[in-house]
Amino acid sequence: MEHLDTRDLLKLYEWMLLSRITEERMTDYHKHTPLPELPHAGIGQEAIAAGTVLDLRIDDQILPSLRTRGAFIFKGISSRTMMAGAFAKVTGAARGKNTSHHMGDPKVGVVAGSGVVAAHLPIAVGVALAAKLQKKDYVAVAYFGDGGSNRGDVHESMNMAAVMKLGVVFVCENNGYSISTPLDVHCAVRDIAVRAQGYGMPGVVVDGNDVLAVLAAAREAYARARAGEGPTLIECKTYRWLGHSERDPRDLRPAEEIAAWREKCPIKRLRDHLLSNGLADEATLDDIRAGVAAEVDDAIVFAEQSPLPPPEEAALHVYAEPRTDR
Amino acid sequence: MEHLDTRDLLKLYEWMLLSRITEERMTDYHKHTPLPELPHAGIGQEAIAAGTVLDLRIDDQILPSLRTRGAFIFKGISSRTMMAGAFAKVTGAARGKNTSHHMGDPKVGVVAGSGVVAAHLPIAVGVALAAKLQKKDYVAVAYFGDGGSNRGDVHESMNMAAVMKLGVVFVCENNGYSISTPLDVHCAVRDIAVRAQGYGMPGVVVDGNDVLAVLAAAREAYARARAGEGPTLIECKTYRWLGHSERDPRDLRPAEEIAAWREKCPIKRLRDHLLSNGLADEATLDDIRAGVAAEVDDAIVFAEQSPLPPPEEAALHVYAEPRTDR
Amino acid sequence: MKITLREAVRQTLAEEMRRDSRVFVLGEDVAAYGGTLQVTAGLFDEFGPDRVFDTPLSEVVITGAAIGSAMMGMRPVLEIMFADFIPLAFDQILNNAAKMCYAYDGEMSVPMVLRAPFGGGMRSGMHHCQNLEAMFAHVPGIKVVMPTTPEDAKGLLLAAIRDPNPVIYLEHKMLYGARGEVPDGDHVTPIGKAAIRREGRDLTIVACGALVGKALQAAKELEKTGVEAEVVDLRTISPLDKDTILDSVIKTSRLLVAHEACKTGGIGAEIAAIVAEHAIDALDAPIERVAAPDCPVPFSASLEDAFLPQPAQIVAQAKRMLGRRFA
Amino acid sequence: MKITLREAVRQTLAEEMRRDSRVFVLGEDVAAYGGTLQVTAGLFDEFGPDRVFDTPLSEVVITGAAIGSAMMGMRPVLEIMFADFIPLAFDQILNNAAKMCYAYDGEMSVPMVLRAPFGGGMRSGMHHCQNLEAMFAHVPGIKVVMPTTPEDAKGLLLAAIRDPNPVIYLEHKMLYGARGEVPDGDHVTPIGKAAIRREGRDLTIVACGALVGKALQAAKELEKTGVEAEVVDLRTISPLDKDTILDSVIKTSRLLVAHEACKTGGIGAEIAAIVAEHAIDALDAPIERVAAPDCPVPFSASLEDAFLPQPAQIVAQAKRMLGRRFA
Ligand SMILES: Cc1ncc(C[n+]2csc(CCOP(=O)(O)OP(=O)(O)O)c2C)c(N)n1
Ligand SMILES: Cc1ncc(C[n+]2csc(CCOP(=O)(O)OP(=O)(O)O)c2C)c(N)n1
Ligand SMILES: [Mg+2]
Ligand SMILES: [Mg+2]
Repeated sequence: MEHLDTRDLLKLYEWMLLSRITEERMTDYHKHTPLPELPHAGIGQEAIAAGTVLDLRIDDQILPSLRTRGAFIFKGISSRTMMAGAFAKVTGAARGKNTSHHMGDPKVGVVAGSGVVAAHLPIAVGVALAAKLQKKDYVAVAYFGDGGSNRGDVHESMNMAAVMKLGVVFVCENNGYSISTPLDVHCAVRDIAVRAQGYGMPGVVVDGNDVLAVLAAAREAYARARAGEGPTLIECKTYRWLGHSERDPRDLRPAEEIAAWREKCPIKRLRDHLLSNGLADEATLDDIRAGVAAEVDDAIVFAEQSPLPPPEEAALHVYAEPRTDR
Repeated sequence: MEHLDTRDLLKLYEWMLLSRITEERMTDYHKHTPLPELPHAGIGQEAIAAGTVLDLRIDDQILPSLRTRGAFIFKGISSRTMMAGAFAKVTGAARGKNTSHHMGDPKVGVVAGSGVVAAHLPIAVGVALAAKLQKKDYVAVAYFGDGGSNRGDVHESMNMAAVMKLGVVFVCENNGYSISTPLDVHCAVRDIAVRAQGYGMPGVVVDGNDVLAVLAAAREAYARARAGEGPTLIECKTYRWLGHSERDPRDLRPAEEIAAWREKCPIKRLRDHLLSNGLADEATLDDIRAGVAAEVDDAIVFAEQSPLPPPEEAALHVYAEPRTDR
Repeated sequence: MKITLREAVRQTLAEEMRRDSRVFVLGEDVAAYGGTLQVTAGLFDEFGPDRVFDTPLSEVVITGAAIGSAMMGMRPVLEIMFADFIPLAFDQILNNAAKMCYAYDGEMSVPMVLRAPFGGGMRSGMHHCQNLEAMFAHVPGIKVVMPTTPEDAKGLLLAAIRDPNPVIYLEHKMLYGARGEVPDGDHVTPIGKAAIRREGRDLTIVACGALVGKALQAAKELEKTGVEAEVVDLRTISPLDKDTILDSVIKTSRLLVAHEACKTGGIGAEIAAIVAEHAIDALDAPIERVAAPDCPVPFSASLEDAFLPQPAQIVAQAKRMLGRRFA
Repeated sequence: MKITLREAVRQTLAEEMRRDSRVFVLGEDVAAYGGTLQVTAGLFDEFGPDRVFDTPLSEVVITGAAIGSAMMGMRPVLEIMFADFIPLAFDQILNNAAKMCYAYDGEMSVPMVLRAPFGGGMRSGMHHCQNLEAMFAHVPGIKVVMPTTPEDAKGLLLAAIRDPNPVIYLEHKMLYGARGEVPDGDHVTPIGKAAIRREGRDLTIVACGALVGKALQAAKELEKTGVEAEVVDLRTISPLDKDTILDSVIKTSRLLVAHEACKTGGIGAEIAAIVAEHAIDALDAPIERVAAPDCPVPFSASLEDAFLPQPAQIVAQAKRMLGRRFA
């Protein structure tokens, strides 16, 4: 791929590890000391966030799903903030008012999501509409799952974005399940991407565990979006290694299926690529891992040591005060 | 087409005329004495209702749109009831509580609709679900427009019907406009039917002004539905001759476009077919028209002479009383 | 010069669009067609397709698009063709628009306006006539206004567009033709302030929407029997102007609330509750509500007229309340 | 034997499914998975995929499918995973389910049940904790119930399934583990009947959902200071049991309403309004409401605990009310 130097590859590697280790540590932690924020780990799916965020500018806006933990961090939310959010501390999202799952930060281009699956897609359309009306070329990247793809909001959003040629990039993280419900029970087609044709926009299927494939598809989609040519649907085939959440009463997925997908680890895949092409040596990669682990450790300490929000703040900021600056 | 004898053809002819004359009389009437029910005439689109209803049984259920006036009558609602409904008389729909536009009648398999465009499609899914659970083979036929096709309800309904293989036949009356908004402003594809692929169901495009083409497509769709093979989307290309309603402040459509479509009158087309193939003579067809006109005249007199509903009934029947029979 | 409420909305939109380039109008058939009820007629000609445009028939996404664009600094004014369709987008309003500011602990706001015609009297049947304001008033994070005069139509619309929060702006269909003077220039009616439309000492009638006019008719009727009713026009449904309501009730000792929404759970309940909490000692009669029955809006004129609360009911109820005079 | 409320719902579903072959269960992940909160666990094993099945993540169509199948003679019991998602299907409920009977002038009915967990206390954030019952209570044509004991969970569920009208059946998440005896057999709790959970002469506390238990705690606390509070558990939110409420208030002369929904426009407003209309002369104190502030539900424990109405607030408010004793 053009314009992809080793530095970028190492960044992707670092990012995916950061997401992985963050979620591993959260789920481990949760096993002994339940976190207020129930982990819904995206372990195994890290390539999607990494591949789609790499090319983004600070003014581009992402609208992650519950599963897209990495995207928040890659876009610029610090590990400390993220972790403190999961611990529901005052140093976390919105001073403890919001979860880290759905937090937003206008400074880094993360738009707060909704606990209502796929209800952020219409917001993404609005973000891209604003860009168009402001004659700017920032893009809106909206992530959603295969389960969420069946919500009416998705249909309305894709249609409106397509007909108005808005710069929305729809990223479907198709991990084959909506909680316990397999794709073939909730949807009669194998590729969500075919739906793009019904809106007159490109729909592509990529291997969601191949960060370079994701990146290539995202790059093309962003170019289209910035050029005013409209939205793209990128369907990333992937799999979550863990249950839907850490409170999953049962995991009905076949053990062999889980095992087979664990083999397709996106991080290992990039590591192998880096090593076999001589782009990095083991020591470099191990250093990266150590750095990431230290960052996550620090975030956990930070989160643990941060105080809970003061109770008297509970009902503050329901309404915005009139401002003159906007 | 198999199993289509002249009697059926004449019935189609009679039906389309009945719909046409009913709506012509309503709109004419409205010009001098405004009807309580604002006419939204489907004049020019009669072949869709006629072609889709012909093969239906009494236990099949239709869910018409605002524009599918004919379907009500063909399925068994009397002209008198329909007209009295438009006049908001006690002899009309639900003793004057409901409009004729959205009335239902369980005796003849008409399900009451919603004034909320396309909100009846989820109900159609439920009707077909009931058939499946009851191990019966009645079908649900849901009509909607090109504008309505962009509602989220349509997406959710098609997906669920397809994945559960429910006997819903989705009939899209694509007349190219959603009130004043042309198709290319509200939707980036020309054929709504392509969306069927995104749900894994057949989607066909037919000439909606050719009643025989509509009938053929419906016949195939009903066979599939009754066989438990799932839903079909039939897109009927058509055009409404009049404005969106009789209160249209302006009609922005090009005059030549309207004129060109008036040439494609579905009734004239069937008449020509009958005459040129020697299936009927002018006298027979004129007799049919006279009979239909008499029926509509009678309905208007009936509607005029019927009383308004007694005011004390206004708040009755908000809740159903417990019944033992169901 | 007197203009209609419809015209006041239209002119105010135009004025504010001239003043603030971030303001734009979107909705179904709002552009060249001018809106089903012609409220946006002419705007497209003046402002063109970047400022006034038609959307697909997709209430969820158009509401979301208003929210998202507001978050990015625009000032959308969205028309939902009839208020009955707002429930389609209720999740967007309740779970996105209303919660965004809080979800960012005040670091974000959603300065959007959702305009919608509502209310009965046009014989348009149960899906085009509803009064749903009480549901919106139970949603913290949004504001709800309901002008009844052309002057307030302007003043509240300016306030709504300039408010950093999401505002639902409800236009009663039967009031579109109401005429009145409209001040020139920057005439803002503050959100959260009721108006006393008629002073009186015997009884307070708090009303909103179409019931304000009916309450004034009733007050005239009552005047003939020597009863002086004070009529309070809520203007803002959320947040309620408690002070004006309480002051009036403390003065008159009697409260009747009149609204077109069905009685149970209507905004009248909240008003009654506020008074029963803060001014119960001042009351000389039970708090009464004149409202529609708990029933969908019927289609036929004979039924709809029976369904809609009428001045005569207000008069009769007021007389019953005053008959008690047990102060 | 005592069982939990969760178990009572589950067992009752099974019993009614055995009795009536028209009853079936649908929803997201309700089949083999047993529902996110495990309320339908085991039903799939007993009844198989024709009676218990998973749907797509599509709240609108699954609600519509329940309505449509109910109209065709089935008895759907739909689970919406969290009540916060009901607004997605609000149009289906308000404009279809609730209006069908009226739209056919009584010739049609929609015997469906929509079950949903709701309420705060689980630290699940603003989109998974809401108390939206007051909005549903403003919709004529549907009924709304809210059991607080395993016994009523059974009784109200049987009543709901057998009711010819659409019923929203709300299960407070913090009550799933509440234990109690459940009568065998056909134990029906009539819809529209409140229960007096504790008798008292000094003050009436009308509560619903999680606030019933908190009100009982408060009553115990008050007892220590010699105050006897009567605690009324609404059980049914719509239609309200006016008689039980009024009788109690007439007896005690004081009314405090407690609910977890935010205060403005909550069901407490309607209760206050009913009492202010029908029993104002009986009151010796203002009508007070203990409710959540007008605010989304915060995530963090320290904030959520401050947000949720607590027994101490009821106690303090009750004392203030009794301090007035101006009878
Ligand atoms: C509208 C709505 N319905 C249901 C839920 C509960 N829920 C949360 S995640 C989820 C499954 C989502 O599946 P998918 O979209 O495939 O995303 P994944 O979890 O696989 O990443 C469900 C049903 C919700 N949050 N919102
Ligand atoms: C949800 C909703 N939005 C808007 C309207 C107002 N409305 C009624 S018909 C219509 C246009 C429908 O266009 P289409 O679906 O193409 O049907 P047609 O009128 O062309 O037959 C609109 C916008 C409505 N009734 N419901
Ligand atoms: Mg998934
Ligand atoms: Mg059309």
